[in-house]
Amino acid sequence: MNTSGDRLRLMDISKSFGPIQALDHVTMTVVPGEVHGLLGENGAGKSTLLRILSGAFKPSDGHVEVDGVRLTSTGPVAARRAGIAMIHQELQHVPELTVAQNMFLGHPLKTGGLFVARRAQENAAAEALRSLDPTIDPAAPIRTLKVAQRQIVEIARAVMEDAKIIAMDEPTSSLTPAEFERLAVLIHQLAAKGVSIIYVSHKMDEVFQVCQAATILRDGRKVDEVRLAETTEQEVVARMVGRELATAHHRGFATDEIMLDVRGLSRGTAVQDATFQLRKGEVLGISGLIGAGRTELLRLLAGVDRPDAGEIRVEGHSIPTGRPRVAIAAGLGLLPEERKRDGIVARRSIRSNIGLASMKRFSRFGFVRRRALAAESEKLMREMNLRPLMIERPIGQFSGGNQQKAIIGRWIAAGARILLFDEPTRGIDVGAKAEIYSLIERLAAEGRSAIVVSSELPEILRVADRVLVMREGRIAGTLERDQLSEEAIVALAVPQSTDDTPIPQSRREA
Amino acid sequence: MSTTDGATLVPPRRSLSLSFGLRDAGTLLGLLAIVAVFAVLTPNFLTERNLLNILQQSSINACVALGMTLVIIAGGIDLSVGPTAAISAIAAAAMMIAGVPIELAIPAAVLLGAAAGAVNGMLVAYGGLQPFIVTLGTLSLYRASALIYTGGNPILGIPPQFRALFNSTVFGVPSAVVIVAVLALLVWVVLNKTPLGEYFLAVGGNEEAAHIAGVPVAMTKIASYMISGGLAAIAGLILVGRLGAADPTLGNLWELDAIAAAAIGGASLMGGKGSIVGTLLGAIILGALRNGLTLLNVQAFYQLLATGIIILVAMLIDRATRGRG
Amino acid sequence: MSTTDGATLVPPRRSLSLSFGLRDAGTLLGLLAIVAVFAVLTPNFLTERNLLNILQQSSINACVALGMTLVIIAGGIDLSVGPTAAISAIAAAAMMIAGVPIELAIPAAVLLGAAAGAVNGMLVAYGGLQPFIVTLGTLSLYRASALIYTGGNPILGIPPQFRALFNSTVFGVPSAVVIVAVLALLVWVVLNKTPLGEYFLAVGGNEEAAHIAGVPVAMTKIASYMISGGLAAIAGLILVGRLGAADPTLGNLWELDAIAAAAIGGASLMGGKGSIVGTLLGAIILGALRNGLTLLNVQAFYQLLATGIIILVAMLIDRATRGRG
Amino acid sequence: QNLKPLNSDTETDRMSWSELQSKLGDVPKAPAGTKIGGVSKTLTNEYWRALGEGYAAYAKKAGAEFVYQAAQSEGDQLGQLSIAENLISQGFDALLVSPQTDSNLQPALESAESAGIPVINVNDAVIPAARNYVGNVQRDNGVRVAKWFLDNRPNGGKVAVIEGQAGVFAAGQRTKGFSETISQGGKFKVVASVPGNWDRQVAYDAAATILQQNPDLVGFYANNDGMALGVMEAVKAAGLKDKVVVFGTDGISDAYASIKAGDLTGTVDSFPVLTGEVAVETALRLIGKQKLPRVVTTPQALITKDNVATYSVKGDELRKVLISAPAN
Ligand SMILES: Nc1ncnc2c1ncn2[C@@H]1O[C@H](COP(=O)(O)OP(=O)(O)OP(=O)(O)O)[C@@H](O)[C@H]1O
Ligand SMILES: Nc1ncnc2c1ncn2[C@@H]1O[C@H](COP(=O)(O)OP(=O)(O)OP(=O)(O)O)[C@@H](O)[C@H]1O
Ligand SMILES: [Mg+2]
Ligand SMILES: [Mg+2]
Repeated sequence: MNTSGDRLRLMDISKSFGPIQALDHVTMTVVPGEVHGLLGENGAGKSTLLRILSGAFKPSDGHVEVDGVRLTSTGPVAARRAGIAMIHQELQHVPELTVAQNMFLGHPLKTGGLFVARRAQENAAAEALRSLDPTIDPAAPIRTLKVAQRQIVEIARAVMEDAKIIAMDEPTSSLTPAEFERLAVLIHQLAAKGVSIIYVSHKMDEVFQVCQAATILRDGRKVDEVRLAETTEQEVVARMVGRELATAHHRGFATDEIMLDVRGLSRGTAVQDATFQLRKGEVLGISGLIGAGRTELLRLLAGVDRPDAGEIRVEGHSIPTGRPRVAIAAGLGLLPEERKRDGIVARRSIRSNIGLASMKRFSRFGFVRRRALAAESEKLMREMNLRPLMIERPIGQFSGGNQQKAIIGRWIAAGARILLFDEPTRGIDVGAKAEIYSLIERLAAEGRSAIVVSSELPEILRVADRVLVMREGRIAGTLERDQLSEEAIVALAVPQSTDDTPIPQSRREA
Repeated sequence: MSTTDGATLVPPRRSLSLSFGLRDAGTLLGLLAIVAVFAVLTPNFLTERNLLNILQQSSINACVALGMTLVIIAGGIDLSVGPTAAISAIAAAAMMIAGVPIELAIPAAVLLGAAAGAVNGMLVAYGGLQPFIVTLGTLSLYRASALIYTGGNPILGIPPQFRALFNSTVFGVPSAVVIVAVLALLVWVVLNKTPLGEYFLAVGGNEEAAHIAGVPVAMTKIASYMISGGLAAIAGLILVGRLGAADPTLGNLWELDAIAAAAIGGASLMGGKGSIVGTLLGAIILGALRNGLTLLNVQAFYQLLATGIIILVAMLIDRATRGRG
Repeated sequence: MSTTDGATLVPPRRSLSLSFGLRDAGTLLGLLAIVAVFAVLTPNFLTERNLLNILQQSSINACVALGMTLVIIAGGIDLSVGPTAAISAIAAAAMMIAGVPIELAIPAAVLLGAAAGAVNGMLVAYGGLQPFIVTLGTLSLYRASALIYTGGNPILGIPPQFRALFNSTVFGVPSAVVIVAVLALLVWVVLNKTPLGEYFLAVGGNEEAAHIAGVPVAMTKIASYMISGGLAAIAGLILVGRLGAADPTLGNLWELDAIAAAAIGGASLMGGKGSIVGTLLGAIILGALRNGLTLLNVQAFYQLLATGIIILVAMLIDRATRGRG
Repeated sequence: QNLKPLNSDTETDRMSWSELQSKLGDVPKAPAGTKIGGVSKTLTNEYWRALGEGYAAYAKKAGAEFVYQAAQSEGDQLGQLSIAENLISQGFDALLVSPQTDSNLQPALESAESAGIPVINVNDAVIPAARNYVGNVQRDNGVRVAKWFLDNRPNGGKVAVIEGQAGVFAAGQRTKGFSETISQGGKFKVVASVPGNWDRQVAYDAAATILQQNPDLVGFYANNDGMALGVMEAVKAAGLKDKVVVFGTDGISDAYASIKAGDLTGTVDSFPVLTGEVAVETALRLIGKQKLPRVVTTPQALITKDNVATYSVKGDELRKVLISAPAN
């Protein structure tokens, strides 16, 4: 029956959202035990394809075959029954339920055929989490977890399901290299057992490390399928974006003028006694392991959380803490780590989302200058290559990467002089990443300053003039540009007392 | 120059089409369905005079519902509109009888309504309480204040000039309708053209994101309740003008009608979504329903039955025309 | 790599602590504050007899509020509980008078309530309408059905055995209290121990996530309304037992009290959050409030005032004890 | 013994308020410490406050302690029941109740009776098992207004009724009395009979719509005065004040004022203060173990511009007026 031996066949899949043709007759096959990459720019249609596979969307055309059998019914339950599990790009959790309950949602373990076997679920969840992150408490409500931990839960959930096919949509977007390494081991084990995996990532080094083959999408069409052993990163990227990407090198614009002076900033154990300065035109990188307190530090600077102690001075003037509006007026702007929860107003247009922080600038006599805002939004989004370039469309309908571009646009429009980027290129494609790096450089050249928190070491090395390394809430050290190396950062980031934390391997340069 | 990328650029739609979108068309269809049915059943329904009558009868609910829509869009709910209207109406009446000139009594009453709204808003924004509970509490509180102040008796002796203000006609249109139309236009402008409107939509759509983006979340919420309170006060004054008495029980169950109008008009009680045009249509749907049933002299029990069925059917028609949206 | 095994695994917390959390402690504190105040003001308040009295008077609202809590948790709202109780009560009364044995009439009436709930649920889940509008519509519809069927007159002549069922005491505790306590336990088990309970929380907390995870979203919503309808029916039967008559206007305003109890108990009207223990405490808070104010012989207007103030203050106390959470 | 379900309008075991003294003799003196409780529907309507005034005045005169409570809103059935139960548990000697519905106070009635506390149903909804009822004949309200039309508008014409809340006993009876009486002779036609929910605003809107459809209407009958005053405003706004008459029910002070001012045509006054006094008198007689008929009827009268001055009196004065007037 299954003569070809294909585990999965996506046949001629098309999908449109109103006027947008997200997928245009895409066909793709995966054999058992294969790890198959799915590559493409933001908005290329990767997530849409996987969501059709997992039954979250109905295709407008085409069908799915598993082991040669065509899936007749659609929907998440049918997909799961067919042996398909999925790690979603936009983490979909029920905040009030526990980790274990979220992992077993929709197919709970039962006792007595009637009740949820909580203990058994928690034990199974702990088991599934063990190899990824054993510190996650399966009984904790998932809202108390940080993004990275939630992403690990999402991975563990999919892996736990004993599926034949696992679709992973940017599973490591919030993870550090250390966690990726653990996932890579897991993927190898699964593949060895014959599980087929579709792997979506914008991190080329990861794709080359775990995948054997890759399908490349551009604007909803399949443009190529490649064996990764027979090609190079440059070639793949060129197929993805349709042109060669110039590799750029770091350029510094730091001056001697102090823009931001932070003294003794503390909040609980998350951030303790943070003291540092940021100069005009400087790009300050902040590195550290998960939970090192980087996000919390940025939130304190942006006035989102109130510090227990400490002082923030902008251009020599002390500003009141704990109030976003004050911080924004002083020229600070936060690009949050959790885009969906903290960044976007999903129903509102790209234009509205961009204008939200700069209503003063874009209003006159009490009215919003819609035209001016639209013009500015369009200009910014054209520069950042928003796809599709429709600024009146609700932001919720854009791909993750494109949403990120709009939020960056928000702060540029607001004229922020100190930009606080928390994982700025999370979920952003290689082309756009390069654009964002040059954007950050352009901002620096214009005399703005930036703090860039990133878990991607290559990214930090690429953009930062200087790097602060945080460890367990404290600033463990500062590395000047000439001292910068992955090894130096890792050495500062990892707690000295315990040596059982795995040292992330050096990764290929992007 | 736009050939640089393949993406097609759709020109920004005009703002009018944005504010009278598919959703409002659905509501309009629901209204037309109801009008058609009544027009067939009773010849008096489609006369100019009766249509004006419907508008007049819908005007008070529409006025309250305008404010309710803003509150709902900003993620809240205001159950206290009726009692807010009552205290404002009583204050105006008491002032006028005490000799305060009309042109002073009216703004004072509207301010009182806004102040009552501010109390709601502050309890929600600073007290961190759920809007439903807060306004359920102030619903009792404000009503009790009205009853205690008046001893339960209506205040009579409203000056004729005041009544004339609300009972005259402008080019044949009842002044109440004109007033509410003007207010609706103002609220529409606030929602669609001003920063505050953006803030309402943002706070109701994603409060955390709005906070981080520097939106003054607390002030935005308070503003929505203040506008709601002010509009409830105006509705109360219109009613006093019409009835010639400020009754402390005035505004009973207004909250239900106003929420229904907003919801029929497409406002989501989860916040972040709502339309001024839709709300007006919603209020007119409810008004037309009552008017038509009265014209048909439907017996009380069957009026109740018809109200329930017609609301559901109108909503299903609306839904069907919009598709799954 | 395998050095990770050395990491300590945090032991899963017990489920009990999860279901009587900080939030419920806050509500309890609110209740205790109210009890303390009344105990000081009137000696009659803290007698055993009066406390039982309070429980009995709270039992019907508690019963309705249990179902309301589930609906709210699942992201809905049920305004039609009162009329649902009325049609069920009337059906039971009519059947018993027609000679249907009690043990048949009771389950039939409860099923009718659940069916009324199913209609709500299907209009929400399949019709895609907003819960507020749907249940506002059926509120009229069901009430009208009750009035039309009875011609507006109460049904008298309820068999004494039926009344005895709901008017007896069990070890000195009124049977209504016992029945509602048992129902509360059942609902607690459903919410906290069964897949359905998780589905309620999931659908209300994040419908999209629930759908993706394969939760039968439509069925879950319908189930919440059916349980709410069934519990409203039982509340109606308890009331018929107490009153000895099935009145078509029975259940007037129940929805407000039930929503208030749930909200005081910590249910979020945005869905995804709520507590059975909290709701029970909420119902008792409302019952104690009424009881205490009557014992103090507070005049009606001032009762209204006190109700408003006490609800707000209790909520602020609750909020303050929980901190910024 | 088992009582047959009470219909206060048709019950034969009845006596007029004016006969109490002559048939039963003096009111027994209240024992020291007598506590009488009143449970009203709502205090937001003047009618119920006036009833309470009558209660309190008579209780004070008789040296009894009196407590008057009311539900927080009209239609709050369980709240009213709680109030009644709480009063019973406090050891009152008699309870005067005006129930929201025919059945919502039944448990209170039962526990009071088992505790030997007399319960008197005062007006409005009628508890079928009530042993004692004080009040007027609800149906008679409508009949009186209908008779006015038959007497004063010999040519007949179109009339309309604004009803109270759907399903409420008093509203149904008053409407029925009016409609059935006025239809006799066939000259009048009730062109509309629609709910006004006891609400001035709703009544105004309904009246405006009816007038617009029937500009030749000759009159309105509203189930209470608040609604009638709303209707009156609608009539004035339609410019039909000279052609359309408006009648209310209850006889609240605003209605009197309106009649005097020449607006409202009339109201059926059921003399709430006096009714309250009679109710307490009945309670004291019951506490004093006198045997009373099941229904004690209280007076009512159609007040129009012609007799409004006569009835604008209080206390003993009013009693004299009523006793001397025929058919009260
Ligand atoms: N729910 C939706 N409604 C409307 N349009 C949508 C929706 N989801 C996706 N799209 C559109 O479909 C296209 C493909 O989006 P998709 O999310 O599949 O891209 P992607 O390749 O996963 O991008 P990214 O790398 O940014 O995650 C985009 O143009 C997007 O705007
Ligand atoms: N809401 C919260 N409640 C309690 N503790 C918190 C909260 N948020 C963060 N923390 C604690 O603060 C510390 C720093 O977390 P933070 O999110 O700032 O780290 P991070 O370096 O940005 O990590 P990540 O890579 O996960 O974003 C963590 O130890 C965490 O336990
Ligand atoms: Mg994607
Ligand atoms: Mg972080």
